[in-house]
Amino acid sequence: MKFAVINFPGSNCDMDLYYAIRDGIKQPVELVDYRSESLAGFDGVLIPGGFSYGDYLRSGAIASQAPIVKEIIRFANEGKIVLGICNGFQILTELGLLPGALIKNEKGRFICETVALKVVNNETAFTSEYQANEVINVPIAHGEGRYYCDETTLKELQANNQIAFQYCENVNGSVEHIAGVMNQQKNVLGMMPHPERAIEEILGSDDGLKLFQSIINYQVRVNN
Amino acid sequence: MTEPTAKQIKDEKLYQQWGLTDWEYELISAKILKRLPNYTETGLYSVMWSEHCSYKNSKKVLRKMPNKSDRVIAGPGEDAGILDIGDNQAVVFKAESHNHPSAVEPYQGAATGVGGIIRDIFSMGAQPIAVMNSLKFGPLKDGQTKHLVNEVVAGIGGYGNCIGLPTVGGEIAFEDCYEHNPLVNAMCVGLLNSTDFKHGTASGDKNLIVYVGAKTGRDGIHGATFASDEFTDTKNKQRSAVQVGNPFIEKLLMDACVEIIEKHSEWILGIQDMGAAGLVSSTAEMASKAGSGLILNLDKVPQRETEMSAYEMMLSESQERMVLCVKPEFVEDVLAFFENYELDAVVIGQVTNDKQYKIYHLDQLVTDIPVDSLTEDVPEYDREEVQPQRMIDEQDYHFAPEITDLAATWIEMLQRPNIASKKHFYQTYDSQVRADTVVRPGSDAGVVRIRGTKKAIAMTNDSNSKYVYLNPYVGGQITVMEAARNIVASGGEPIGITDCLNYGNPENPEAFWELDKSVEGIASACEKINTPVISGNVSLYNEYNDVAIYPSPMVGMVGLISDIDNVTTSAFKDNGDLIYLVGQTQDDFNGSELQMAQMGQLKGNLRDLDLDQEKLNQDLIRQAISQKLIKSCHDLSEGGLSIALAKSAFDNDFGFDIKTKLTTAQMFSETQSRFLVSIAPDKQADFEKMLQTDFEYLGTVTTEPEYKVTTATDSVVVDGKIAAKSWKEAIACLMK
Amino acid sequence: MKLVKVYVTLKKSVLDAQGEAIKSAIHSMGYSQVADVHMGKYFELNFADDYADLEKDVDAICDDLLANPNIETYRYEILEAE
Amino acid sequence: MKLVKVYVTLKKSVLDAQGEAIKSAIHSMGYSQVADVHMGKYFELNFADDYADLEKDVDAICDDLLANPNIETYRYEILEAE
Ligand SMILES: Nc1ncnc2c1ncn2[C@@H]1O[C@H](COP(=O)(O)OP(=O)(O)O)[C@@H](O)[C@H]1O
Ligand SMILES: [Mg+2]
Repeated sequence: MKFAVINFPGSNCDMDLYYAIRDGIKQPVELVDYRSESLAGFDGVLIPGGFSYGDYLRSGAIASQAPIVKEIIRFANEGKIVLGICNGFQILTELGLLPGALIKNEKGRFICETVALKVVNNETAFTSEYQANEVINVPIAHGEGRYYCDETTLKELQANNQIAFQYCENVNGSVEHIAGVMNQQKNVLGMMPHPERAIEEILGSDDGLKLFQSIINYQVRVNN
Repeated sequence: MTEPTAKQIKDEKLYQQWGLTDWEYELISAKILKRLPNYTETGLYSVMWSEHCSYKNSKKVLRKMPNKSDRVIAGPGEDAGILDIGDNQAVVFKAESHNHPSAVEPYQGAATGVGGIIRDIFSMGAQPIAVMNSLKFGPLKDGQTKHLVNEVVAGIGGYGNCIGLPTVGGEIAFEDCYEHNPLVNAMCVGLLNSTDFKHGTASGDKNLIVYVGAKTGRDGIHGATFASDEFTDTKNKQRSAVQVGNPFIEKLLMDACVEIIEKHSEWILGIQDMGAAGLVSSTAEMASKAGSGLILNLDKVPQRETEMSAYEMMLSESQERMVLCVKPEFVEDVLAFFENYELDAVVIGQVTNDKQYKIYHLDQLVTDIPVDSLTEDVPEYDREEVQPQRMIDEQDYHFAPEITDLAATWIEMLQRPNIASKKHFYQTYDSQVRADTVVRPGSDAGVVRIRGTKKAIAMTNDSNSKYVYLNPYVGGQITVMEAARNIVASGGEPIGITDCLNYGNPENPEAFWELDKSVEGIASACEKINTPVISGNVSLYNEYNDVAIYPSPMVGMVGLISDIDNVTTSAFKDNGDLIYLVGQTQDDFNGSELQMAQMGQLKGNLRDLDLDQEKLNQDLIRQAISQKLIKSCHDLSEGGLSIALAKSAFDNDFGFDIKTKLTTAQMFSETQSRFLVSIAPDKQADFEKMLQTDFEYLGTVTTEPEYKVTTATDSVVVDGKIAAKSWKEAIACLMK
Repeated sequence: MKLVKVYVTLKKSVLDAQGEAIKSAIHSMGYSQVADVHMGKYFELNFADDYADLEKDVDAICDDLLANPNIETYRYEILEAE
Repeated sequence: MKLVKVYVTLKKSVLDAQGEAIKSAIHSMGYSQVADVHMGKYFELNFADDYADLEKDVDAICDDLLANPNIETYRYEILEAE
């Protein structure tokens, strides 16, 4: 399965994600420039964390105007796998590919910490390797990670099982402890925690590895 | 504004306002130029001859520091120093102070301090891999100090998080003397994947000078002389000197510079960042080092503001700018390369072979002076020094603490801001970006692995100015050794240091004595453990209304971990493990945190540090770690054994049950050269056999968070949950 | 030249955590009569004078970039730049 | 009730990193006639009606809290709140 890691100016977790794919799950992966106009040949698109355009204006806002996004939207609409992590999640909400928005953390400060997450829905392309309600340890590092959506949207998310991960302890004040959500078709996932930083014991946790393995296994099932 | 004429500058002594003395001005006009310097030229001299750029007061002292070892590839004199770490790889590091800018505008001052030190690393062609910082403030009492702390911490995080470098360590201390003169020191470590590097030089007639990065505005004009200027109430109003950082642009600049040097080394002859005194400092140094001259055309400089004068452009400290020296045949490639990164890049000048520094502005020649006169001809001062009277008066004083309730004192000490957990601050720094951080803030040294190898780099920032205040020489030694113990406790071999020397006014003989003696102390310790000083920075005139800060040298040490399996942390690992204190304990209470707690002031002398004993203990710990005998290791520092024990227990909610020969008071003694270790029970015989030094078996790690301690004089049980809560929440509580 | 001033504010339904924090800071400064604080963004855009359909473009720039319609609203005024 | 609208902007000489980034985004969206973009902050404060020395206090709040005098300037208008 061939992955594209999108590189926006200022993205700074692009290489972390690249290594997670190359060394963690040993799949082909390429960095794709934000000016590129094609995602032909890729099976999955990964939007990395970091500070695209310095997080100026609003996190993810300026990136959502880059040339590559037309392709990302097409890709998502074709039902292919799109994963946005941290700033990638913010970009996906700015693009409208995911509902809601990410606003400043409740306490107003940036938080870097490894937190416990609950796998809410383990029957998706991103989570099938986890047990239902499994608790995993994954680092967060964000200043604007508080998930917000209105009541109606929340009801829809719940009714349609679109919530993938919740914080065990609500670190940033997110609605319903939401740490990661999917679109209706569940081929697009955005999450604030960084699974790509949790793929080796030596870095503190390898609980993120199963997320990437789930994607591979899903693709295998689709192809068969 | 019309610029004053050369004659007006002389007659009205305008140069004095820029920090040049009569004697220096005379030297420039009579001996060097043999004519009166014009407005622009006088400005260039005043900034290049400031302490900040020239080290005219401190050079003589700095020469005392060792800067050679088998590993040194580049030492002081470049943007940063370089040490060989084998396999054709090298580690590059430097620290820099941003004290005065941070006092005036804390967020931007701290942020641009981080940005500046990162540029020093990538201008060597190295990929920055981690940053650290050392901060000192007044006590967390009033709103103003809390605001200052919040803003400085936010500025450091704001820049480091955005550019995407992990902050893996640092320190924050609080003492009265820093209330109006906080210290903000930042360090950056980089990795060079080849032992060739780019010097910051501009050589070869007709080669081109290329400007890259952010546009030039009127930021921080005269920032360099300002940084070397004493602080008083009135100068607090000097607000034009504020520089604003743009970490987004620096991220692009960093990636571009690392890539161009790695992939297109042949295009570039030299590269340097524009730091203090911006364009003039960078270009003059590049030309002078190469023995060349330079012509610059300021009309080509990308400008953010209109109608800037030559003086303003040359001295502007706008951030995120670099200077390159490029061969003409590659200049189109270079410009296109940066354009692809959406960075401004333009040719602004040319190298010559006449050793003159010539600047054109609006088609006029506004400067024509020997380039070496800006960098080489700066006078060096030999300052008067005398031992501070307080040292003589207090020579025989020994602080004797009284502890009536060990448990209460223990909790009280855990809550002291200098000892309490700093997580409230460092959790706002991304410590894991780049996915290489093996040990995050919270243990002894930060550890970053080198991907694709078994190696890792350990790094730490240390200073304990209380000791340096009581005895600069011994305090200087302790500063180095404390850093070394942090590296050793983490499983590393200390290989070199950088420093920030933060002191008061060098024209005050007592302050100069402090500088001189503490540098001698640093030098002797570095020699002992073979850690050359490969880079550093001096910040003098740290005073407020004539009261100086404690002499505050900060040491940034880097260690090599040759096998990542040797990485060791301070946290206890398993129930039943055996706890040992390595090293001898004496009644060392002068300068201790306990003295501050009980007496409210520092007093007395320090005992001499036995460097042989110190080195032996460090070597034994390293040996024990490499033989896999040790499960946790922590160096003893502020608060002594009791604090080290508690901190080792907190992480995994353990307790301990120990019995010691020490008195209750000695539980808080700060005797140097000591480590607290825990080992698996089956390693006891091997461990004790190899430990050819003083040690004491203390007891065991327990599952219940209860601290059972029997000293020579007391027996207590402390509730570990309360201890942990006190330590973890003290700072957040004070910051409310 | 036209000067366009754009004001972006959070929708009433979205919790304004920054506004709340500023309000309590103002109270702790002793100004207890401040009942409510809201924080938003303010932009000044300069446009060339011979602009065809200024309002349409300003709307598009606000909708697509300056404001996030999920959480924010905007208004603007068009002035002659000095 | 009085409504005070406060506008905080960067001083002219200070680098507006966000404004620059927004400007190039607007250009890349195809609106090349936008000559300049500046970004600032906007606050709405509600004050009780019987306020003694409103202007003095608003000045103090702006100086000490809402604006950073090192790099920013502010202006405000006082309106009757609806
Ligand atoms: N305290 C010190 N110890 C060792 N080297 C020092 C010290 N202070 C300055 N240096 C060295 O002197 C050179 C000039 O330093 P500095 O002016 O701070 O660099 P920059 O030009 O980047 O601001 C550097 O190579 C630096 O490493
Ligand atoms: Mg430099």
